[in-house]
Amino acid sequence: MSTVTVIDPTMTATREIEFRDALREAMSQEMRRDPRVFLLGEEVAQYNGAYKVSKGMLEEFGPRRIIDTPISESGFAGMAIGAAMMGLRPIVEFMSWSFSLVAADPILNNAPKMLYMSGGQFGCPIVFRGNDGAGGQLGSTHSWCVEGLYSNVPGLKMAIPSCPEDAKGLMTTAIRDDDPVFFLESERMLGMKGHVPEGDYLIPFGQAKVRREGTDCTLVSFGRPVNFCLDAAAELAKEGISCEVLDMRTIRPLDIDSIVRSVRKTNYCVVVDQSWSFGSPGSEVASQVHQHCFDDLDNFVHRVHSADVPTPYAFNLEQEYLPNARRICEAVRSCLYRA
Amino acid sequence: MSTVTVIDPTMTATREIEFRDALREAMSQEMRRDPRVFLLGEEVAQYNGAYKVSKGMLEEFGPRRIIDTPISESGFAGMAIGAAMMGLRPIVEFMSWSFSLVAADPILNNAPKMLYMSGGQFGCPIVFRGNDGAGGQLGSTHSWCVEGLYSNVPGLKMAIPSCPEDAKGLMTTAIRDDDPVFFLESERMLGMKGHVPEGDYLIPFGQAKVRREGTDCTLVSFGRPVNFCLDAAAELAKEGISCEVLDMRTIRPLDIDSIVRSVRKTNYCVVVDQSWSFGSPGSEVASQVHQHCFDDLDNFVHRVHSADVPTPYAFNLEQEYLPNARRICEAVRSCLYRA
Amino acid sequence: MLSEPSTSRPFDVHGKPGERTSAPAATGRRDAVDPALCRQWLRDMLMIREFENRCMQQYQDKKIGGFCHIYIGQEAIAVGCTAAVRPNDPIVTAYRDHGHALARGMAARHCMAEMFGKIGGCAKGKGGSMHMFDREHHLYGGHGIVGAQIPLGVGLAFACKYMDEVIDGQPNSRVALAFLGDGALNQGAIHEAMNLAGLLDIPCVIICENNGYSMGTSIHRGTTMGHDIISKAIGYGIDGYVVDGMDVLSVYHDMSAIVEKCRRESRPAFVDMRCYRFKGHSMSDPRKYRTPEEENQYASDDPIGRLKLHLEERGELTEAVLKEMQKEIRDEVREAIAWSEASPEPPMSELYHDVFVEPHGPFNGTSLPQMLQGKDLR
Amino acid sequence: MLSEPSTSRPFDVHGKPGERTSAPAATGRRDAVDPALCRQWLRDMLMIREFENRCMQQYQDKKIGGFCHIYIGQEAIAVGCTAAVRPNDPIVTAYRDHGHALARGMAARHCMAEMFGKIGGCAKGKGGSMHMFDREHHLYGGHGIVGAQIPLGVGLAFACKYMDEVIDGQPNSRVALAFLGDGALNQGAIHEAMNLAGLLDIPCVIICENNGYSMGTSIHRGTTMGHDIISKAIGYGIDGYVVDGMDVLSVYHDMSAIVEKCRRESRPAFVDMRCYRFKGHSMSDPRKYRTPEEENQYASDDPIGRLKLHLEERGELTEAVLKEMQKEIRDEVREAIAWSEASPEPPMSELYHDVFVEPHGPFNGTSLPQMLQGKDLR
Ligand SMILES: Cc1ncc(C[n+]2csc(CCOP(=O)(O)OP(=O)(O)O)c2C)c(N)n1
Ligand SMILES: Cc1ncc(C[n+]2csc(CCOP(=O)(O)OP(=O)(O)O)c2C)c(N)n1
Ligand SMILES: [Mg+2]
Ligand SMILES: [Mg+2]
Repeated sequence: MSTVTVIDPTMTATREIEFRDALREAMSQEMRRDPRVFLLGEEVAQYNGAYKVSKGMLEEFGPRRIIDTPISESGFAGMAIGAAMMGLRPIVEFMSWSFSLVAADPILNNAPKMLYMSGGQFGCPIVFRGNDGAGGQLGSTHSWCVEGLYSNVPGLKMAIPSCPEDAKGLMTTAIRDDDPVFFLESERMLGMKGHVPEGDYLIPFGQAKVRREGTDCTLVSFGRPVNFCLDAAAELAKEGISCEVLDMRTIRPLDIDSIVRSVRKTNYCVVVDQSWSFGSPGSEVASQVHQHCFDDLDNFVHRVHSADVPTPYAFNLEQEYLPNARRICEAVRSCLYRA
Repeated sequence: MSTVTVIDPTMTATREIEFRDALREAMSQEMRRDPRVFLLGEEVAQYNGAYKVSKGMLEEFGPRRIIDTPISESGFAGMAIGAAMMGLRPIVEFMSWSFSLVAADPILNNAPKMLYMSGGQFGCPIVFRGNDGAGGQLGSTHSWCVEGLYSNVPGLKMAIPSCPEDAKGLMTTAIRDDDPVFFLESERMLGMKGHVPEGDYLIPFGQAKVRREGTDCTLVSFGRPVNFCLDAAAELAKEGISCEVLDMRTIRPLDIDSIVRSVRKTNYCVVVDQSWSFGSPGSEVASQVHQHCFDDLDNFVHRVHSADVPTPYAFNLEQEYLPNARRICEAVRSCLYRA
Repeated sequence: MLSEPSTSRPFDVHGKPGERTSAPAATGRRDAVDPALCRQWLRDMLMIREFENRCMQQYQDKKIGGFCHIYIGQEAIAVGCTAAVRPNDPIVTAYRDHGHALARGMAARHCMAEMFGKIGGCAKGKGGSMHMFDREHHLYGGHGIVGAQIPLGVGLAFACKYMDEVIDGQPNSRVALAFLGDGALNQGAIHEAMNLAGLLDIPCVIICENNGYSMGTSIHRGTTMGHDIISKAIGYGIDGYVVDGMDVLSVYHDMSAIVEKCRRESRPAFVDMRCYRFKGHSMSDPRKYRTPEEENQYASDDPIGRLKLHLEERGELTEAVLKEMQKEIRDEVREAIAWSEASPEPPMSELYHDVFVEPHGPFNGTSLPQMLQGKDLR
Repeated sequence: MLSEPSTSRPFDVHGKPGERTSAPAATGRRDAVDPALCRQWLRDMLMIREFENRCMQQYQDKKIGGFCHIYIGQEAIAVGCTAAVRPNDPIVTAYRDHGHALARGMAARHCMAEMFGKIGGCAKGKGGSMHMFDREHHLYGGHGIVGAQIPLGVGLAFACKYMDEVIDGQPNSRVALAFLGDGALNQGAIHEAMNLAGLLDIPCVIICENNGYSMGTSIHRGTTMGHDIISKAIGYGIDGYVVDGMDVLSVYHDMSAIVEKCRRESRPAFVDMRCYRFKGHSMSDPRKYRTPEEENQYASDDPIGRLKLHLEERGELTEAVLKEMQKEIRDEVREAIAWSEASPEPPMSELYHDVFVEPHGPFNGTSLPQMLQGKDLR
């Protein structure tokens, strides 16, 4: 991270592309500039990726750098970690982060701890990426929000973009980062369109972005629910409630300073986190805001999460299970004593 | 749980035994009363358990019910879950919870979700148990506090005793419970002695115990660090600070009512949780106390955790890394504005 | 029972031409089955076929959400295996599970309603296509994580044996069937499970529905020794068999022999059940990774066609009977769809239901789905 | 290279008597090694033996914490394998790793200081006994989770090949060695890794240090096909070899051939390296699961004794030379202990050091341990 310059994305030409294209652009640009970067995972090559994120990459980079793997998450994650220890910079695609549980040991016990356990000898510059959170009615085993589990672990960084522009900039930063990065995408957002700069640019980790300015309540979120927060903020504006929407962009490191700055202004805070509530990034944010803004808050930090149950398949139940604009609006009103 | 009566442990004869004996007594008593209960894990039978928790059980129950397994945590955890779906009641020993990461998928994706995914058809009455948290200088891969990871997941219960009497009573409850129970022991406590009733008794889940009464500050903890809290409370008493020590006994369900009751009295709260801080049970407790005691707290909930780094091996670093009485005292003083 | 392998077809997704598999393929004794039973199998296979075709429509019409994996082409396996075991032998499978559910006896309406996300579904609409469970018919799911069901299956067989031998003090009477795909061979969990089964003498028959592809990856691109996968079982001291999964008579005969051997000896077995998935992996798969020629060759070897021919050649199936059968099936599936449409969405209280057995906090206990209510499930 | 198996001894923890292994054991060409090299190996093995004996003392004296796994009895393996590869061929192993570290060239002091939890340790005292890392000598750890190092080892070999072939456009020049115990055969991760290695032609030699026990579990109690574990590798299309790990000459010769074949063909291999752990699993193991007779038989077959005999018989080792060697080694280990005692505890700033490469928040970056400072590591 230290040797590269952050190109201002506003300076380069943009065009509207999909979230998946933004991810691919970042990966491809990095693969062009650094031969140590390669991509592996299930169906990433010949099939162009189960969700077409890597479409065309096999053609450009060939089978030595875009590598189809068997359904062996533990094996290929571990293999990539070994390669990273030697200085390569693998990008590991999990078709879904839900399938990373079978690889929990290498990704949690090896990658984030190698530098420490080896006393500084072997780092692990690796990116693990894939779909996180509920897709459309995929049921309980396929709808994990792994930020609820994995963000507890030190030694890793965790990025979770909410829009195509950030997807590209954060991915570029992730690939150039010398530490392991858990990069959480969303199947539901891959088709989202947005203006994305053409050149390469880096979005620094640990810097939240104000996605909407406001004065009455701070909404803190990351990833897909940021968009629900924006919807809710638009809705609430009609009621005369002005929300500031903060997109954390990375969970680890967490830009608590930006949150505190905003809450000192609004005196109210609602955290929206699509993972389960218990011991989640959401509880961490609430706890830290409570700590840093003890004298600033006019109500406790309200939290919106997925329901504390396994993810149901049925459409109506899944909709109610997930954070959504309605539930966010309710939380804000309740927080502001307007319920 | 509904069909059994809670025997008052004070009514039966007690004797001083070790924590490991208490665990074994609960398992043996339950195996005598219910033939569906069996124990499996690495070295549990012929070797009498790596930590002698199951000593003598092979002799009493034979190799069909005390089963040595290969080093295949994912395989034997999954096998036990299958057996539980059919109505058996397996106890799965992980030699250390640190080794459960290779079994994360079956224990998180199957056991706690089977009842839900099957629409109520197949429950999973199973106990997963083993050593949790740092032993003595076991290094980064062997020192997991899995409560920091796994408590995020709905559908499971999590018990974490702090003394031999609770170890037996909670284990009995765990075995009779119809849902999956994650039972977290501590290698460092297995030799701890305490008075334990002879008969069988159940300690209900979700009921905290006041281990020490006090008026100035509420200390909330679970498992091994409860003992550090008691040490700290004794130390602080000398300074005229009266701490109330709450032993949660189960993390899921969490007895928030008892915490709130105590904090309403003391107006100060310190959470001591040996897992990493980010998105942990500790942050959950802090966030919930903040919510329920917003008008009662005279300072923010202070938190004592392991340092946010992989567990170091060196004795001096590991000591500083872990929560300990000194760090708890500092947190309490700071919380009470006496630092 | 087992004889020489049939000669390779021009497209053989399993073996490399000329290479011998380590166990012979199955043939023979095809005439021994009662024609009525054969016709029942034909009916069952036609039922699955019709059900799956209608599923695809319902999916296009957005009545079904999530992933949906179609069993067309593999019907002989679920039907033949079910016929080869006893009704109380437990089975478990992966996400491509509609066929197993129907073959095992689940009513089409409960299977369809599950995919519709309705309360009448086998799992009250909470599981979906990948998670078909049926306690009455000893179906322990439909599981979405590749390979994860194999340790469960070994556990089912373990439990059968434990209940009989340890609790009831009688010889083991049951065998479990655990199905997986060829792509699942590369998940570590199944290797751990095979070792456990081999070591502890667990009567579990592990059936690899080897359709030659895991999503877009042909077996030879993803799996070493793809031409001879039973070599993997041999490393665990488990007997392996190659069975022609495109022929229900072979499946029935070979599986009967294998299952009874496992039951008798209380030992596991591994079956390389060779077949072909006629449709895409799931509903969104354009199948660019294989040629129409290959697909056509296998389509012309349709297991339903084969069985029809077998019956017709022997004069045991008339045009009229077949027509009637097809009509009944169409009606039944149509009725299942209508029933599923009419079944209500699960009430919101279901969100917090079936999380824990005991009610506490927001969790309001558990109960059986409609299809099992009032049934004796011992 | 490979000839017939030697006849079974009365206690044979590996094969069941009378059962043939699927690959022959190694003998022959024992004379071809330069006597000076042989003496160097003797020295290396004696060094490990002395080091481990002193470790046990230091552990008893509570200078060493945590778990400590002693390599005594298996010295021929680390020494012979190291001799058979090039210094820049990467290796990775499990927690029983002192022997590999020393054989690879780590100074005894850095190895010992690591166990003392001192800043002079190879990992600054942050790893401990189970986690010996040495970048200069291409040792990628010491790993505590059973089996987890095998995917890493396959990744090391993958990286070697990628660097040569993809980045530098030249033929692959390196081979990785990945060691595991026999008990680790039952972890799913190693099966996934073997499949990957077989599929992607990865030049990784997977060496199972088959000492017949995983903790208190004999191989036959925990592992199916325990008498013939290379049958597991065969399921991945990987060549398997049985090597006599109690004889450094066999290890050297067989491993040289295996390694060069893998290097040449860019293919993996699997080695059933038969040996015996002379001490308990870790420091707290009373070894009740095996008889003194069995232990004595293996002790009388000591790999160091064997090599000594080999040299003595050929007049290539005099009593005086051996004495001198032993004295030097004793001094060196004693010095290592004194040095480790004197090395300071890691400063508290180390707690937040080496967490991330970049400093941010409380995290203060990373740096190399003492032993590597000023070295050219390219
Ligand atoms: C652990 C895991 N990894 C990846 C997936 C995604 N996935 C679902 S099915 C499938 C292919 C499986 O192929 P196979 O086992 O041959 O079964 P088939 O689809 O042919 O029936 C993949 C990769 C998953 N569900 N679980
Ligand atoms: C995944 C995992 N499970 C369990 C353990 C505990 N454990 C450490 S070593 C060991 C035995 C390993 O035996 P083997 O692989 O034969 O190696 P050896 O000790 O003989 O060198 C066990 C069970 C562990 N470290 N990791
Ligand atoms: Mg397949
Ligand atoms: Mg061993």
